[in-house]
Amino acid sequence: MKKVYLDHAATTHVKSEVLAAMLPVFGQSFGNASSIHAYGREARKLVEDSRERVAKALGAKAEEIYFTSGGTEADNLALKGVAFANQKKGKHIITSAIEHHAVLHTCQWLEKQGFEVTYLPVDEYGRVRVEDFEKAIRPDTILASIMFANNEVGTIEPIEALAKAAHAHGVIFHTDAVQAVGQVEIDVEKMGIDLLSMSGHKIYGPKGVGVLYVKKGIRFEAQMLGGEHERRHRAGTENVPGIVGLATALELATEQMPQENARLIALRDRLIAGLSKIPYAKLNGHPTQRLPNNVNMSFSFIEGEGMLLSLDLMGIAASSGSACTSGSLDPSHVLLAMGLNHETAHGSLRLSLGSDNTQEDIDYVIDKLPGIVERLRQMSPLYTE
Amino acid sequence: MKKVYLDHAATTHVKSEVLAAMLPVFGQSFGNASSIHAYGREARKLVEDSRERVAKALGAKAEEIYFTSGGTEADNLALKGVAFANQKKGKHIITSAIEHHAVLHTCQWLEKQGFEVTYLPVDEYGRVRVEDFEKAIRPDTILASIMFANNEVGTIEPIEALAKAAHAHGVIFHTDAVQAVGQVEIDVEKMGIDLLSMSGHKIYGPKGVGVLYVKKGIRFEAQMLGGEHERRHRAGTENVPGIVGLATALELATEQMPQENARLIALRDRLIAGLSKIPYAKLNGHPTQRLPNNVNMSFSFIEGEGMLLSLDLMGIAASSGSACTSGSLDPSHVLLAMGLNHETAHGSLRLSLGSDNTQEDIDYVIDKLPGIVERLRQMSPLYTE
Amino acid sequence: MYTEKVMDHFMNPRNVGEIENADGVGEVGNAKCGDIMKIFIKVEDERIVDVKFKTFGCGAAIASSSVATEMIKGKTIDEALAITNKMVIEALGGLPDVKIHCSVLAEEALRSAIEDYRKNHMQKS
Amino acid sequence: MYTEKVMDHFMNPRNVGEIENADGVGEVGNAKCGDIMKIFIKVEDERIVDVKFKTFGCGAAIASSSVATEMIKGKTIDEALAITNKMVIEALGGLPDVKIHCSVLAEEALRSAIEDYRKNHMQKS
Ligand SMILES: Cc1ncc(COP(=O)(O)O)c(C=O)c1O
Ligand SMILES: Cc1ncc(COP(=O)(O)O)c(C=O)c1O
Ligand code: FES
Ligand code: FES
Repeated sequence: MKKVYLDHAATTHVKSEVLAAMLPVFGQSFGNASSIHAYGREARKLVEDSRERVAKALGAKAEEIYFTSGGTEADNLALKGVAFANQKKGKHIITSAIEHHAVLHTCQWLEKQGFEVTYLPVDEYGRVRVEDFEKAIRPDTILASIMFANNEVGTIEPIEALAKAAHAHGVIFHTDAVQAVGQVEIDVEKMGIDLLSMSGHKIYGPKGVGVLYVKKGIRFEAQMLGGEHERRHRAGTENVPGIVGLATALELATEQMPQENARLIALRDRLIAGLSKIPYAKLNGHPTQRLPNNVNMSFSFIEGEGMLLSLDLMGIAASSGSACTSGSLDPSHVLLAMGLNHETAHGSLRLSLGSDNTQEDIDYVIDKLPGIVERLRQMSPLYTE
Repeated sequence: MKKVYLDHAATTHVKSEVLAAMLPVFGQSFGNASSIHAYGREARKLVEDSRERVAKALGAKAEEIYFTSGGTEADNLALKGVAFANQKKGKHIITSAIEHHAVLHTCQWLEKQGFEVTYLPVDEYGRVRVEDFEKAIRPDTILASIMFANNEVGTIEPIEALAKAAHAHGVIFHTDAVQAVGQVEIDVEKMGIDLLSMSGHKIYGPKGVGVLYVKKGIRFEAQMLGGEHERRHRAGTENVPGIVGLATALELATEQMPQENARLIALRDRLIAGLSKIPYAKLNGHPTQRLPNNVNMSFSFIEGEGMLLSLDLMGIAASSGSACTSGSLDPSHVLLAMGLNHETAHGSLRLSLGSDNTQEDIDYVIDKLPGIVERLRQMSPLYTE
Repeated sequence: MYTEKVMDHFMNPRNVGEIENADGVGEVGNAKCGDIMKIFIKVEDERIVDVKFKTFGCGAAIASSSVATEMIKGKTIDEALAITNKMVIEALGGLPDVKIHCSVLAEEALRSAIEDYRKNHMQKS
Repeated sequence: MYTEKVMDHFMNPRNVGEIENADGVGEVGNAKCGDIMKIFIKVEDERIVDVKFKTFGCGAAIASSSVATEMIKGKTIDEALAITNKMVIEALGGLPDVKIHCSVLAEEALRSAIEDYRKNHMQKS
């Protein structure tokens, strides 16, 4: 059966170049980077070289890069770390309603610890309005966290403008760039980003490793306590192969971005055009300010899981904002925040493209989906021809 | 040059069988275990099969196994998680003075959050006395954390007796078994262990993955917040290759333990006997209740780093409890707690054996070390013939 | 995730559709996930001679409706009322824990259709 | 971690030993890490004609003592006093940040030996 993986926003395969860089670090260069002997020094060098490479790709300095176990940990560390280290200045935090749960649930937890959080609304395309952001800033606001690009609908947020507004009021600015890194050019210094989270497994790197960039001078408290790793800001024996893999993946992605983005955008727009021919179809997210790899559409009257199961039987891997496919049973908080009603949110389908997709793949989906939607509509009590 | 790696307590290489199990999970079975399509289901199966295998090796049930990013995170999650979830019952915690920093620094942090911590002393061999432990239990004691085996001196603690004492008073019992797993037979149910931490990279598995076992019914709060992973107790996309690697490594270690322990103990005792011939040498840790792979000796009048550097130049990788080799500049808190004076603690050398060591390696060290010690003593102001 | 039986009923659902002039119609919404299920029954001599369903919901909900309609077709009203969500799950060879509520939806839709029939029936007689 | 020069001075330290009837002896302890350094000097006409050291400490401490003794041998007391830990670090081709204090130990031991010499000298004269 034909296999078409269209869930690159969920995770990506590890590219062969990345795996090749990691392999010798498992069996040969396996030292503990804290050891002073030859094995340890070799591991230390691998870690520090990787740090340099990551820093370079993000426009940061090596000493501003902290390795974590993933995007979730980077978000947790950024928010809790900055909140606790700066709480004497104030206890107000600004974020958006469409953040990833790693940010939202951490914010909710911080509320229980006595912080106040403003969850900014978004427009129908999922964009935070800079005016709203500015209005939300208070004298006791210490931190703002707005994602670089949304993981469900692919909308890119006005990060530079938001960071500028934050700085005008002395507010520290964090962005969850887990989905943006590798698809959007990022220069933390030029863009005024104070903290940035990223993850290895979204950019053809390994799972279980991420990065938190923290601008020099910004104070944040360690969350993982133990040894003296990562300049005492993140304890735990360094995951050297993972770190090497992440750095290699990021470098590759940065290198290939111009051509790959052009290729992805062409495929993306072809897919959107093809699926828009299905009746009662609607594109979710911003038409242009969106990630090159993201297609998110709603098909009224039906529910997402049915689409996923049907697509899966045809070898197509996709995802949905449907409640029925998430552990929580609530339909996508992102789509609801964008003003979609419950039913339309239920019927959303995310197809996220990647390096392995071809035009043939896209055409296969354009060919198969209409029948699937039609069949499910015939079963739906909401649909009347 | 001959290369002899004798720092297996710091980290181990990934065994080829383990790497072989991980390899297909990077490029082919790379799905996100939360996705419902075929790729996701394959990843989910890998994770859940691994959970079963880990559970089996520890005498636990699959639903009692939580995957983390390493031993440090497992310790943090165990202590903070149980402390916060049970603080209504009391705010007193018992631990020992010789725990790993992942436990000690977490306890110190908990003290700042209003918990009270008793740090039990140890005897000259590094053993916690069960009577001390029992005496330390108070009506408001909620949690005790005593390591299974010490990472520096290899002393094995009386875990079963301690767990029994804890349970007699309704105290939850956690053990950091990062060094013990794979070298000591562990059955959490038989031994009455409520929580247990372990790490992949100490048992010939990958870095960046660990396990926290939590007995069913014990309440603990998630520390990493985000998605619904690990039954809502640890957010973050599952590190599937890492998890598969850890499970494979643990299974291998469990299988090979009887023969491998016998082999290691013979090598260990040969090394101890050989090095004991050096004047003013002293074995640290318990003579018999010690890990099969651990040799820790102090050589009076000299400092550890000099030994490590000299050994390193001869291709021998070792470690030391010397202040000069740690980030913190304090000599080993473990050796000091065992009653060693500053200078003797400085002159400690840890040689930790592993699967790749042969008798030839041991004899090489026995041959080389006396000259190194002698040369350093000649430079030492403390040494007078 | 799903058993083969669930997938079979999802892909080849039995009794999809509506019954014009049905003797009973049950429509229930799933408070948990916001899904909707509608069951139509045709009754003759206290026996369900025809049944159809329409469902807006997940694969488990569709499969549950399908199997539930199959189970009650040809049964008397009393026999149909004895059907529980547990029996639906069993007939499907099991459901994931998080999908148990979808089978409850089917049981509820069924009962609601029978209630509706009884209400209409009593009024008529 | 360490430069080649550090490793050279660690493996082949210059001027290890003690001087019997030294004109000045300096012994300092490193409060930070608990290490000890002892420097012995022989002085003729305000010039350091011989110097020896003994060190209980890390590789950087041993290398620092070695290079420092080398630097002052043949120098006048005033010239020796001008030597700072920065110069020691430079002569070693650099030290890791956490090892800076080990070079300070060498500077201190040196000054302490000279002080001791001056004290003895003044008493004699
Ligand atoms: C926007 C965003 N933030 C955070 C995360 C969490 O990253 P990780 O899976 O590496 O924990 C993800 C992906 O799951 C994401 O898409
Ligand atoms: C006893 C003990 N606990 C915890 C840890 C931390 O484990 P990890 O390195 O996986 O974070 C280690 C090893 O560093 C250890 O030896
Ligand atoms: S009907 Fe929504 S989860 Fe099954
Ligand atoms: S003398 Fe102890 S660290 Fe250098």
